[in-house]
Amino acid sequence: MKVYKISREGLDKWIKHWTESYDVFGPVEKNENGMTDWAEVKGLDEISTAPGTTKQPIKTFYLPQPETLFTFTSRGGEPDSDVLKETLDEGRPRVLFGVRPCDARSVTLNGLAYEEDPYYMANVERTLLVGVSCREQCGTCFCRWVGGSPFGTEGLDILLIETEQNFVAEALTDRGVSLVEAGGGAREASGEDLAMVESMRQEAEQAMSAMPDTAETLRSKDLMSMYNADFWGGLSESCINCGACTFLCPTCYCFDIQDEVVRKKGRRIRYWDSCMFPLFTQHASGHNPRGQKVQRVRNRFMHKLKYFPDRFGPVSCVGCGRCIRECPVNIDIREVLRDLLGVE
Amino acid sequence: MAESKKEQINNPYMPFPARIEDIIVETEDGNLKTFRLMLERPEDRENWSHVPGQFAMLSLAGRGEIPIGIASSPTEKDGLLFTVNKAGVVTGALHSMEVGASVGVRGPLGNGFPVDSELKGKNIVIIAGGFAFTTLRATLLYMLANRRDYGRITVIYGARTPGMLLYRKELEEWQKRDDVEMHVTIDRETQGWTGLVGFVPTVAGQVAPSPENAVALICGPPVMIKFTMPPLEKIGWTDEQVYLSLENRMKCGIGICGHCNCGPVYVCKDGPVFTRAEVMKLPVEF
Amino acid sequence: MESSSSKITDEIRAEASRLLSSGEVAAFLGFVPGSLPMTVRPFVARSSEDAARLVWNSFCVMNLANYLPEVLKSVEPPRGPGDPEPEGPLPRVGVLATGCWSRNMVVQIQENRIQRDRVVILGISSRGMVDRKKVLARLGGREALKVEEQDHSLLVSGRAFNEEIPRWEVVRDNCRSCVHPDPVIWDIMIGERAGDRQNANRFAQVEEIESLAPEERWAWFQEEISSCIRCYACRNACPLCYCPTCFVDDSRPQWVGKSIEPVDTAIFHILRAYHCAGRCTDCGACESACPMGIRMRLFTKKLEKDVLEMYGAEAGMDPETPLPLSTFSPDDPQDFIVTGQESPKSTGDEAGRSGEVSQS
Amino acid sequence: MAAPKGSVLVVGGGIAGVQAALDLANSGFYVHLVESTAAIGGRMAQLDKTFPTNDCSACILSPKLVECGRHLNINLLTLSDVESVEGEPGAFRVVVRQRPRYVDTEKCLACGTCAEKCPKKVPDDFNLGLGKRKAVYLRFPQAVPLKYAIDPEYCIYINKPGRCGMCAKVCPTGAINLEDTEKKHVLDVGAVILAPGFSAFDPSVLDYTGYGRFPNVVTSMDFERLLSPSGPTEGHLQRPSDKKEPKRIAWLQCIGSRDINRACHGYCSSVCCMYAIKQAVIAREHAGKDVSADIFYMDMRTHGKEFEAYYNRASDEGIAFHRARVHTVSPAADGDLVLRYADEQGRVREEEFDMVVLSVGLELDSRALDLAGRLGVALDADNFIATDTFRPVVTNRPGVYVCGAASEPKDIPQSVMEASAAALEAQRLLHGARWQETRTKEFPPERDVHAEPPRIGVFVCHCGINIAGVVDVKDVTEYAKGLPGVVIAQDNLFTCSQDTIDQMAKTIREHGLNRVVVASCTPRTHEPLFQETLREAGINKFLFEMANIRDQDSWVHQNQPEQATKKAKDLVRMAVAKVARKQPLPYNSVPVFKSALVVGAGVAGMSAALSLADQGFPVTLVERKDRLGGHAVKFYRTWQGAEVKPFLENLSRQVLSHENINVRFGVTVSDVEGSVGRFHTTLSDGSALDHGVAILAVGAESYKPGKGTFARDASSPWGRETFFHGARPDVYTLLELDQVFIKDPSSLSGANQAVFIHCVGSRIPERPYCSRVCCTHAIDQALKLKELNPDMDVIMLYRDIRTYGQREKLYQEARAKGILFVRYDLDHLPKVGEEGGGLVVQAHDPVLDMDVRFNPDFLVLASAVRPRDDVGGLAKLFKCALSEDNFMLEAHMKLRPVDFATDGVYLAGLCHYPKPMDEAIAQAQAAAARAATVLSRDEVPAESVTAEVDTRKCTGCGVCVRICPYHAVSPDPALRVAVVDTGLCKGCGACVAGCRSDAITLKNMGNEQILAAVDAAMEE
Repeated sequence: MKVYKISREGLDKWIKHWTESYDVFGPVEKNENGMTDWAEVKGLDEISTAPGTTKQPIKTFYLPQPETLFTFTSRGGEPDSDVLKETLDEGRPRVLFGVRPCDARSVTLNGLAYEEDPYYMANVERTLLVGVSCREQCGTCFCRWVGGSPFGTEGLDILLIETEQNFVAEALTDRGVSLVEAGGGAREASGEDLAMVESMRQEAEQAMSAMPDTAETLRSKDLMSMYNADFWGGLSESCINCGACTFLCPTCYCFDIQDEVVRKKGRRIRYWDSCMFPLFTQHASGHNPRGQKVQRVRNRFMHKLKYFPDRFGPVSCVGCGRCIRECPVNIDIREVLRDLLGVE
Repeated sequence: MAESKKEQINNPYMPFPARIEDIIVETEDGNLKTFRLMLERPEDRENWSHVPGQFAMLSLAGRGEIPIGIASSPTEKDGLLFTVNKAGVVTGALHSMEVGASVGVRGPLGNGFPVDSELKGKNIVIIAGGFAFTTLRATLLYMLANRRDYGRITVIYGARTPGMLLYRKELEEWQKRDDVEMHVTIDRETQGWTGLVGFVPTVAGQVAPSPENAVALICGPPVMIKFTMPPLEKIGWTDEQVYLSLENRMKCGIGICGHCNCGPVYVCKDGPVFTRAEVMKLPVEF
Repeated sequence: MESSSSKITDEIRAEASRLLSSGEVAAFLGFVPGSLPMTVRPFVARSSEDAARLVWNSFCVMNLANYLPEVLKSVEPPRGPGDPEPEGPLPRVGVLATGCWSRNMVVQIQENRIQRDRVVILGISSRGMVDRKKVLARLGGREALKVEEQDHSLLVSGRAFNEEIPRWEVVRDNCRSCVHPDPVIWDIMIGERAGDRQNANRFAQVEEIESLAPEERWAWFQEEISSCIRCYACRNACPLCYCPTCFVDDSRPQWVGKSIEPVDTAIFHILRAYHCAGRCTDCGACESACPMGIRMRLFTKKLEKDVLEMYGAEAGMDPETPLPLSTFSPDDPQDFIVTGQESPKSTGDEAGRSGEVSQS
Repeated sequence: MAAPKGSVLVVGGGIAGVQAALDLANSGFYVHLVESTAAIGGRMAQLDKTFPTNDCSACILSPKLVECGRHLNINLLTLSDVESVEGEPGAFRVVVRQRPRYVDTEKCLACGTCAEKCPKKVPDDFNLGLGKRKAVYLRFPQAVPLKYAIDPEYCIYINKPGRCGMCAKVCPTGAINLEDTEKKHVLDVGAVILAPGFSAFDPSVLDYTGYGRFPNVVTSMDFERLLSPSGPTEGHLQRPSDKKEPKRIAWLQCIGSRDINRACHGYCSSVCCMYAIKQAVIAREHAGKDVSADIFYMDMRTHGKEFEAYYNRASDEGIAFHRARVHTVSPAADGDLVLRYADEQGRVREEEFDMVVLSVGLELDSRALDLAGRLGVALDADNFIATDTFRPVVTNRPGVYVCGAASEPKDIPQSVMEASAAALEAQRLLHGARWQETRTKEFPPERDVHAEPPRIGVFVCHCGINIAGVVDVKDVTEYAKGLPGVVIAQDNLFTCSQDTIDQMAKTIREHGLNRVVVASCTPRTHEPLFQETLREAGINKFLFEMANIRDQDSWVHQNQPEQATKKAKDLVRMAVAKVARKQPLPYNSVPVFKSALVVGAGVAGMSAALSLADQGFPVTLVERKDRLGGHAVKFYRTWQGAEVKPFLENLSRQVLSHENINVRFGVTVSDVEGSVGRFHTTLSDGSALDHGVAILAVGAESYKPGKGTFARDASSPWGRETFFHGARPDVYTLLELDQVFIKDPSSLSGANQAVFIHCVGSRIPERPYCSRVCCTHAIDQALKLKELNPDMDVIMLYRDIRTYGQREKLYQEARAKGILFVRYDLDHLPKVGEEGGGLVVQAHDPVLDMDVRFNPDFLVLASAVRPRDDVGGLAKLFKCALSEDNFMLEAHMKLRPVDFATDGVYLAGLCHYPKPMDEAIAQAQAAAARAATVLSRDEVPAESVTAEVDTRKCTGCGVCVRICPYHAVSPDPALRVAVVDTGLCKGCGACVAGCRSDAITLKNMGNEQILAAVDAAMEE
């Protein structure tokens, strides 16, 4: 890891330099409601400085909605008929600038499930993440309950920490170092800088409530006793079974596959699906293993907090709080976590 | 980039092109047909290897994919067999296709029956109902081809009517053999039927051999499985000896997309074959 | 000062508790406070202890009618498909209803979703619900950590700020244009009935869009839905959307693509709106549920306007009046069919068809 | 009488003969239909449009012709004449002579090659000589049978054997047989129905018209052909002399009608006023609104249903109506014509026109007169076939019936009604032999194609040059071969020809086809034929789809052959995509309760009930009052002079004593469930009955001005006018005066003066229709008064005298007897006042242009016939509609005058429209005949293309239940989903459109099929 110091103007130049070989995206203010979302940017001034996360997680860059798996034509009898053409996206590399540590972590977590998925991995390959640490905790943040940190570096190539006048840039990977070099104008950070960053990190972490070893505790619990816990019924009763939580969740990655054909030219796409939707599990026969709302609500949380940790280790949640903010009926994953862990 | 090129070759979402070599209408209602498919590229044919009990995605460009159990045994060399029930968009389109048409095959997927490990040396009871016999046909043929590896083989297979039995010609042939014990039954008395009459669970209760050094492979509608267990349990069978094949909705087939999970397991990747003991530890979401 | 909402809350708790403890209802559908400021959570109370948690305030934006069929079913003895209806009266469910929700319940009665004699409706005249997004917009990115409701204002506080917001200014658009705040059916009235509200132009928002040129209107529509993520919160928050297989999920045929291609999103929103034509009460739940801030209410509002103008009908005002688009008359004038100049041959063919019903 | 024959001879293949034949063949009798020309269709086939609906005449007629031509139990004998009828009712022996056609109808494909090569051009008699045809000819494009014939009068070969013979040389199938000879058929039948139709009066005897001398004076029949798209000018309105589009056209009415002096025809021809208005309207549609249309008439007789409205509309649109008789037609420059006439005020006027149309009357032609003579059937004074007032289709010869214009001039619906009535009389005679001589079609068992992938055969039709003249049929056929699922594609000259049909069946079997597409004309006429072919080939008939490449392609893109070919490919591709997704459907049927419900026991209801009961069908006759007879008990006599009372007493006796009739007094219908074949009706007393059909004959009411029901529109002067009716005993309505005639006629003998006011309550804005019966009734009463006291002054204040048909003779008699007719119009209404205790009536005489005053001893009001107020409720119960005037609305005003749109429900009598008793009886019998087509069967076919519910998608919301116009959908309370009764479902699709959840679809017309066709349409 290399640590640099860069001024606000220097950062702006970084972005401008990067746009020569990368598509650069950053959080941009979308409307008067203070909503920010990802958009292509050409300079620092376009980027929102609002605290917290963007409306949508960065999974849109890794699991685009939709993603073409391959294309084909279906002209009977013609030579190219039914020949499938692979469409692994090898577009321009891109930089996501201003990624919050929680979001960055989601790329790594999802990668555990997508290890063998060439499309996802190609997107990982071509996407560089420049993160920004969080100094201010939002009411719905809980990254420190699920193994994250406001200064977390997991998944990032560079972490930016805003100091009084400047930024400290931790280049976390080789790609991060080369980005810094491509940006130019950075000085190596001094010991003083490092110390300041460290104290900021501690201050920020301490300001946040934390729940250590969540994943480990959850892994250690009995699957079926969690599955049969009492609270699922009451919890699910208010759910309306929409997909707002899953679609805005950085670590919900379920998808469906479908063919689309227009005038004999077709493509097979995958697109987001949600285990909240009743048809998600419905068999062609009409039989539905999770036909009840309570089963679906339970599956969403059990997948994140039990099945995923059992399979891969960490919980499949980064604590960004989007699901809490955006749930139309205020289902709050923090309450579920507390219930599962048996803490107040 | 060179690395990603290599990944392309292993792209698990790309079906292998295949051609329909033969179509057999299996049942009297015409809703079940067996398709014999030949992979078109020699290298695909060469690389292909599957275990009985595995499935594959049959893919029709423009229609989609559908997981179908592989009905042919790895020991059969003239293509892959899939017995398909006409139920939805893909199967409906497949049923309207003719010999020579192009399809795609993605697989083999899933785990299959442990024919080369746990099953070896054991007495085998195959219990099947309706059109769930497909992968068990593959299993049976595999075992018949490696007959010495297994003990007694008993097959209990039932359908609603004689006309709804799959692989009727083969059933007759197997019935003639002395190294496999066939019990083919239909639900109700029908003119011209001289074989067994009665539901599979009942017949299983009557003819199932002792559980000693034996395993049972059961495929069929959930209600059949439910009623088959008590008579087996009565004569001492345990859940560890019974293998089932689950049929959850599957999309990616490789344990990512999330559709087929049953608690922590992905039926497509960790299954579809489980022992009943394993299944009993899972939430009832299948 | 005790706000009117807290008075209503007290009355709801008292009535719900009475209904539950007397066994008059098996469950009571209301709200409990949410975990964030300006949120409430729909809640099914099954005991008088539960009833004590109920709350009423300006953030009760989810339409409780949406939950009613499922809650009714949950209190029935379980039965399989094809089993006969159980003997004797089925347990009842209590529910809160404002003007629009009660009209949705009327529609639900007409569409056999609920039975009138199985619901005990606590009617509340709505003062209009607050639009959380409007409050957030006023805060310009500052996070509200506490919001206190008074009769005519909201006291919002956060990190290093306190702000008083006049309530009416942040009331939802649908509530601002509402003319029927009172429930049309109810069993117990909580508080006073306010009477129909005079509203100079309840369709002003729609008229503004109507005044655009077609291509501008289309551009407006596309921009409005551009952020849609197809999570279907709008659909699922709506008591009118209860098809077991929504057209968006149908694969046979596949009416609409599943991802967020603009054409697919447009089809989804257009068809959803049309399915609500003549049935929508402008409760605003769709818009309140939308995580992306899409104003899809304006689409249904346009249809509400059309149905009022063309059929003189408003959804759910009267259980006896059939829904305007759910009737058919063989002698329907069909004057929307445009007949132009036809060639003699085709004229003959068509004319022969009219009136002639095939003899079999 | 010995066991009767189960077959009937019908003479005349016009609309009346065709209808009679169909009704009989569809209720269990074998029919020999004898037609003297080469094709059936009669006069109606020659008409362009029909009033009042402006339907294309050929288009509405041709399905009936096709049905007739294809009917297994109708033996079509064209070019044939009846030579003799011997024997007695139930067992006649008939000799029919069939002239040679010289074309083998089995072989002829109607490809037209013979006519193309025939060197002999002759005047086209179908076009009344206005155009030419060849000596070998097709009578008209939609001819049934669609076979050529050779006209021996002109054929070169026949006249000079050995010469020409070109047709035989070029015929691709060897169908020409120039050595053909006359055939004699001896037929044994049980009854004979005469429907010889009429001839148009030949105006060349009327010198003043200039007909025959001036080319631009044409008859109305000529004009029909000039308007018709299949006529000599292909529908382009041109006058004969110079092919110029006429801009000023005059119609002269009553040419050969109401004219004793010059034409020897005293009667009114009934239809000319309406057809003249229609022609004027259509002419302006063809040639533009700047065409002036002037109609010169005596009385405007628009007395039929919806006629008056048509007249008013024409008048509003600027058609000029002149109440004047044209004196002479003389030539002007450039072929124009000058009309000289006196206007109503007696001023002589001259006006120039481009063209003059003579509205010629109807008469029986010599051929028909000869036939009547040979058969011993009596004629009346006007040389029409004589019938009886109370038995309107019965001739003097037992077992021989007559219908249509042969017994009196009449319009199409009236002819159709009589045709059904004649069929009824024949059935009444022969019901014991029902189904004795009929044949049924047997089909082989159907192959189960369920598991087969689509194997589609495409048959592309040239339709002679109809399609192939525009569309490249070969190219389309080649294209079809490459479409998915298509196994074979063929093109045929005429896919509908018998040999092609046979070949198609063979091809289906040989190639194992399981789906068929025919690209040809229109499913309306030909789908049943092709579907039957599928059945003959052993596959389900619903595995068929038609691509309409004629009506919807070659005909509408005649000048764009390339695009038409492309469109034909598109249509074929769509049909192929659609048929591939079709499934076999069951052939549904509904068992029939073989009994009828008749509502209303007036003359119509009783006649209908008896007509069915006499055939052995049980009838329940429901009457809301406690007596039989309805309004008829108030009538004195019919216009023919027959007293009503004895007839009614006899009729009532028969009804009450009939073993098959159960009369239920004092009840009404309160609820109706079910549909054709199995109605379940609840009566007001709570009792219920099952019945297969229903006939509604609930009558109408007499308008009583004093009752104040007029006051709907107080702004109209008529709105308040009561004429002291109800206030003074010396003011009668017609029916009230009849009561005096019945009870105490002598009380009127002393009166010196009587005044009648016509159109009281009719033809006014509040009630725009003409009540049809009042003119005749009033004049008959006036004559009765003259009988009572020849010195009595009788004054008729009238608007138009509408003594249509032979009723005209009453009018003539009235004038001869000095009855005074004073016309009034809506601007100058008669005023009635009191003066010295007596009445004073003031009117404006338009001829004298001055007011006249009368002091009558009594005043008679010819008041309107109005629909009953409660008729709507009954109609609704049976899912029937009402017209704008609140009379019951028949399924089709022209061709289905006694059917409702609801199958199995029929109407008769005054609830349909005001009509005299003879017409009501005929209509009642017609309704019975139509009902018998259902009751004679054990089951009626039900729709196969029915709605079905996907219970997984159904929410049970009940929208479909409310929407279904046939009450075929009901909720299943246990499953909470909708259930469709396939016996009731008509496949209309209203439920499909209403279902938001996409849970209800029509079989074979679902999303799968339709979207497949749409997707195919979008491909190139």
